[in-house]
Amino acid sequence: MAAVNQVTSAEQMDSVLLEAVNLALHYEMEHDESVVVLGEDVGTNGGVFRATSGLKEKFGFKRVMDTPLAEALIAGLSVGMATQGLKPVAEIQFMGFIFPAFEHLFCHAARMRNRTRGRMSCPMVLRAPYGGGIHAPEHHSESTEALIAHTPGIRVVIPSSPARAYGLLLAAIRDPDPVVFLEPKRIYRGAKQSIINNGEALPLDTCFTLRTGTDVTLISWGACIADTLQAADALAEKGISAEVIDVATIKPLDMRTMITSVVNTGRCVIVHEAARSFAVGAEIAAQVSEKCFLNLLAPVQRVTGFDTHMPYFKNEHFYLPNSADIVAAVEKCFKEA
Amino acid sequence: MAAVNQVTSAEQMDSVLLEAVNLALHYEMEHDESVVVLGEDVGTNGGVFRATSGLKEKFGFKRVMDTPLAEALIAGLSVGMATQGLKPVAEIQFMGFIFPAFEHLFCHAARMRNRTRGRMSCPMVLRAPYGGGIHAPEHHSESTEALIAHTPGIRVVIPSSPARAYGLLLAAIRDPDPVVFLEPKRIYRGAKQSIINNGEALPLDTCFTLRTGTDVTLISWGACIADTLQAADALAEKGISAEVIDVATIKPLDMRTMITSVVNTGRCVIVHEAARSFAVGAEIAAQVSEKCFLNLLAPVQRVTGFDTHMPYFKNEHFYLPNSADIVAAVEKCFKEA
Amino acid sequence: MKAVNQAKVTAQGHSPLMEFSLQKIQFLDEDGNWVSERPEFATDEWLVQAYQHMVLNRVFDQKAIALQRTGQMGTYPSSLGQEAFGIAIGMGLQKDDVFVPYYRDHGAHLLRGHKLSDLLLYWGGDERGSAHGPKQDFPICVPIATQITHAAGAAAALKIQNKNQLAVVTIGDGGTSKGDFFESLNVAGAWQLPLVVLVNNNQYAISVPRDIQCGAPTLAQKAIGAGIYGVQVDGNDVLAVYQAMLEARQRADEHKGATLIEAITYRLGDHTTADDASRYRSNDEVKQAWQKEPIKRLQNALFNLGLWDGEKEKQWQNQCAQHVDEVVAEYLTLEKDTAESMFDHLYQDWPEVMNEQLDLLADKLTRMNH
Amino acid sequence: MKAVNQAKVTAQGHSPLMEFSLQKIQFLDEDGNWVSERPEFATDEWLVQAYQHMVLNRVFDQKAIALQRTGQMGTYPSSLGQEAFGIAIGMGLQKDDVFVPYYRDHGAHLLRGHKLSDLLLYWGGDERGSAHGPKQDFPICVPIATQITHAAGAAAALKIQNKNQLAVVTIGDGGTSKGDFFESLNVAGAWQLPLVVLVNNNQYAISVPRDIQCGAPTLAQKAIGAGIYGVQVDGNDVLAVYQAMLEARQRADEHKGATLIEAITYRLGDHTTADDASRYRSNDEVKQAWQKEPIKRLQNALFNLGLWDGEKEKQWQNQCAQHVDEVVAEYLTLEKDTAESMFDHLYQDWPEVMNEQLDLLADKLTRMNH
Ligand SMILES: Cc1ncc(C[n+]2csc(CCOP(=O)(O)OP(=O)(O)O)c2C)c(N)n1
Ligand SMILES: Cc1ncc(C[n+]2csc(CCOP(=O)(O)OP(=O)(O)O)c2C)c(N)n1
Ligand SMILES: [Mg+2]
Ligand SMILES: [Mg+2]
Repeated sequence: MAAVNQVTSAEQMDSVLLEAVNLALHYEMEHDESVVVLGEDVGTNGGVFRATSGLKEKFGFKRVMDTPLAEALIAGLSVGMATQGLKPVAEIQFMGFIFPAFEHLFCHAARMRNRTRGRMSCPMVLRAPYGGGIHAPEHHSESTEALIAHTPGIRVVIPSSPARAYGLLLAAIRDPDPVVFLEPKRIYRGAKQSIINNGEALPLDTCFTLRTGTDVTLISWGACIADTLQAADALAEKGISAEVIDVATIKPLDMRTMITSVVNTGRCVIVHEAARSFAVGAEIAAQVSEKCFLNLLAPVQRVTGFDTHMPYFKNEHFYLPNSADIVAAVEKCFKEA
Repeated sequence: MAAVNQVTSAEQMDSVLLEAVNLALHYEMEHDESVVVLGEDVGTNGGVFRATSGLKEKFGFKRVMDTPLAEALIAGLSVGMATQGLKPVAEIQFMGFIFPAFEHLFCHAARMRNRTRGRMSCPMVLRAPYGGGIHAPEHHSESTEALIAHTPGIRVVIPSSPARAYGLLLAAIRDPDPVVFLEPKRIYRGAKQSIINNGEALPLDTCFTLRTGTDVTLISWGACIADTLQAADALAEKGISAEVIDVATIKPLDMRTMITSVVNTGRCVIVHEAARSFAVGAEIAAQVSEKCFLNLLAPVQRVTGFDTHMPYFKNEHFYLPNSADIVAAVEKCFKEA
Repeated sequence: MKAVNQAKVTAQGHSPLMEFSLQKIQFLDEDGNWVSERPEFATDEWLVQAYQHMVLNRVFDQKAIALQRTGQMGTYPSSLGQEAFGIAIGMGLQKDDVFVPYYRDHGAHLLRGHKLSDLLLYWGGDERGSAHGPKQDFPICVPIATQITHAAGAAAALKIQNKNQLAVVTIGDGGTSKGDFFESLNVAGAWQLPLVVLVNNNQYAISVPRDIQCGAPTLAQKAIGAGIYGVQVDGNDVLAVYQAMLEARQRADEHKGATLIEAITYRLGDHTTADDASRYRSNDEVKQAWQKEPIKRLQNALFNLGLWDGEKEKQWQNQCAQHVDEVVAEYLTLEKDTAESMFDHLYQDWPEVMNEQLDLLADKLTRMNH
Repeated sequence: MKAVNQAKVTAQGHSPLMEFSLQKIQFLDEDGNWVSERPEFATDEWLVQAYQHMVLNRVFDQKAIALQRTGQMGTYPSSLGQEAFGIAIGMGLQKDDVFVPYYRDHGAHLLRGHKLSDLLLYWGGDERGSAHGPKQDFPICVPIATQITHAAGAAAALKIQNKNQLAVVTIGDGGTSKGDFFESLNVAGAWQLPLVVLVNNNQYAISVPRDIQCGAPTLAQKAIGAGIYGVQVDGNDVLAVYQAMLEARQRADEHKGATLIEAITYRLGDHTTADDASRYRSNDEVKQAWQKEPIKRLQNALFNLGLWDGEKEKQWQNQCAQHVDEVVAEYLTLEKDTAESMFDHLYQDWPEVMNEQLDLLADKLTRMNH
């Protein structure tokens, strides 16, 4: 990661997702003095995944704060700072430990602007690595984005590639409202992508169509995008043309892009690793089913984790959706059509 | 409430929902020594709504515990007690204050049995008044059942009448796993119902069909059941025969009952007061749309709260679904068919 | 009160490690006599002002309760008996301090320049009640103890921005049991934050008495574990609360960190208008507490000093009543908020993808207007 | 260490309210010399046993790390240097006490009769690692500090059920910053619970040093705010930790409530096998800490007492290695858990309405077996 710390503006470089996060943090701290970073181990250690590596050395302990070990505190401090002219970017070390942050996130961050009729606001970002697949211990593989997405007044953003991580994190930090930014750690050190470090943000509230197709719409986000693209390749070989949509902003949902696609393809498969029921997939499926009622050639399918706890890592592959599961779901769409 | 405290077994009485809760607590504490009650103001004061009235007088402070003011504590103590042979029935004073309890609920109560392969379990109940409509202050009108329903290993139960409150609460306390029991406070002091105080529990994991019909299936729970039944009456006058299903156990969902109904009626409207997106209605809509794909005559409709914070009480009627909203949604089903 | 556990133990292997001491501040006793020398800040003018504010606070309180009782307002938490606490804070705050209140700080609100009608709006179920006030001050906080962490965050922001001000936060005795209280004191100690935490220890958290909240004899001693300075004050003595704030500011100015102030008060009224305190405490207890209430004792002191008399009292009471009547009129005549306001300020940049929500609301309004 | 803020202040209006004192327990200094008289419990047999357990603990630890390094196990938190803490607790526990561990208590687990292969299973990513052990003992707890509240609940259950036992819980120094820690100590004080909280203050929470966690000079003083007894012990001295537990039990037996024990240790290894401590602390610091480590000092004491020698050491090391090899063999040869196990024990009464989940899993397994 040493290279990352020496990057100068507009330099182009090949980065993995983790480095892209680090790059965006460097960029924005350099260009906006009000941005501060806080969390457990984010300072001297540069984060347990090294996402905040080099920040403390560069911007000092006043802007890069190792906090005591308390997630409610991290969220609450961020609310306090955000209302006073700072833009805190806080890290929750793993999404499995985010629950104590919920009261501050839901009761305050999400409501401060609404409650004060715009007098106060909470431009804060809560970053957290999320999801399974890295053989981590218990509580280190959760993907509970649905819990956050239900709450009004927040944005939930999940990148699926280095470039989107860079552009979306910049957008999240600049957004005047609270954003929960979930980083799929399974692809933290996945494929590299060329990134131009020019501070250009990507739009929030927008899906990204990664691949166009005519027979079925595959909708996913985060690490599952990789499996979904792989499935699309496999389907192509079988003569099925799949459109792949990366939702990216989970809250609020850009349904128009998804609906437009399904209107064209007539089939829809949603892929996520969170437990199946009451998850983000349900909302998308409900809306697609409603809005594409006359266009759907087959019922919307969901390929998801199971309604049980993420098993410890020896069995996590039994839980996580894979590309074969996606292909099977698509085939079901054709059988039932 | 004095009468409640003197009730003897198998006595029949007219009760409002709140009294039914109180009755069930009395019954079970009398018949099962391991049942204990804890929470803020549940002892001497008998709860801010009086749901635990008379318990401390009857069963003593060792079994009816006023706790310090801390919801994480209440949930965590319950986990500790539940693993050691007690059956804690804990009260969270309002659902708006439940967030600090989530870490214990999700990371421990919901997992203890699974994690220890059955060596330990968490037979605890977390009761909370929930929902709007009583002109309460900020944070006193939330209905975030979706957040809890997403988590595996828990049951979420919501009664919609005094009799179901009595029978379902007994079932919840006797259940060997954690149950979150949400009491719709809008109907706490609503219509009375005759209750036989004989300790008979109702089944969990089961919907209740409150009214049969042939043209449309109305699905709801909690306080919205009243509005839904009212809408069914209004629809009947218009010649539309509505089946009304009270979901009652939100997690896990008895989809079979709901699907069977929609297969018959061909139309489905789901009613809840929680914010629309990523709520329980989405899961039901997704499953109904999938499983009744060939039977649906119109897209599944949802009548819900908006994707914003429950407004303070002067405007809460603009937020809460009402029977006219339900009727309109049903009419839409007929127009689009 | 429980016995203090933290006494010396003489047992094998033990040796002394450290000692801590806790102090109390009081100037006026319950009859208005000076138990300590009159402090410098307490000029004649200061004393009269403090008294007048406290009376206005009480008059407002009575009116608010009356509005609730007559169905013109919602649930309201009275500050009866805790006027010295709120007023001392309001007087102790500087303009650019960040004030982070809980929900029973009507006295302090009054002095922060809030329109009192805004308070009525808030408790009347209208978000516009939190729309005004000093831009850095927080709105009323309902989820217990969460405000403490916001105040710590605000204090950290002041420190980061090199602003020489305080974040001042209030909390009830019940609130001191919640994790946020402790986490925030703890970080204030670790980061040496310019934070002042004032506990309104009014002996009850709704029905739960103080000794069920905590086994320690004082709440001030909770400062010790966080490594910050803690002190107990007579919360019915407006001078004592003010003195503690002065000292806290000095401590922060000297970069000596945060202060916890436990003010001993008594909640003379019900928890809120939705509560009936007679269910859980005796009339006798309340009667005794009335002996110590803050307004009478300061009035006595003023009488003794020749700064106040019956005539002035009558005039001031009238003025307060008149002012509050105006405030009420303003509250009652404000035009209704729109339904659409629920979406105003939800996000600064309205997500176009949410437009369906506006359509749904429009449909609903059409139905409602039929 | 920061200055103690809680010193006496002489200022207007102040009067003394209360005093607290804090003590420290130690028997053996870092060279194994007696700084306090040898306590009664520390018979020759006791001392040798404690030593042997600590050595076994360390041998196990080294093996576990080796397994992780060779890809045969997952992330593992070493207890290197903290053996006195874990072993003293294991020895201090009675059979029917409720033990509520965190994740670094391998020594205590060993003495609770857990199969060491279960520990490997757990850290090897297999739920069956928590399937055995005393039925009242809690499994390893990963979400920091939550275990403290469970222990308080267990202690309340013991009290309600009139059982004369203790709930004993461990936590790291980092864990003392989280709300659960405070809320639980607080309720233990309010309810006078038979709870013993042992803090393994190993100076780091991953990379975060102790003084960033808390501005107070000790963690033991966090007991004061909760009104329970707190004491600091040399956590590298197995006798000191054990003595503190003995006293805590006596206190609980006499219904004097809960005890907080801060044990000063040092985490000689990385936080876990996923960590590299050299990123955030100096070799010098670690070298110095090795001077105080618990095994060598007890070995010195045993040598001095003539209870141990080089030959015994060699034999015991061999025995430990052999035992641990057996344990590893057991771990490595256990047949794989089934995929379906993820639904076993999810609910005691399987909800029939969830049968679709089983079908979905069956389909997936069919695909995987292709
Ligand atoms: C997190 C949370 N839990 C519960 C409540 C409900 N509640 C409102 S006020 C109150 C008692 C607070 O007592 P205290 O902190 O002593 O303040 P006081 O009202 O006495 O001024 C409770 C339990 C709440 N508002 N927030
Ligand atoms: C609630 C929560 N937040 C964060 C983590 C990630 N985490 C695991 S161990 C650890 C540090 C704990 O330090 P300490 O309490 O001192 O115990 P030690 O590991 O030093 O024994 C952290 C932050 C966690 N497990 N749980
Ligand atoms: Mg109080
Ligand atoms: Mg540590």
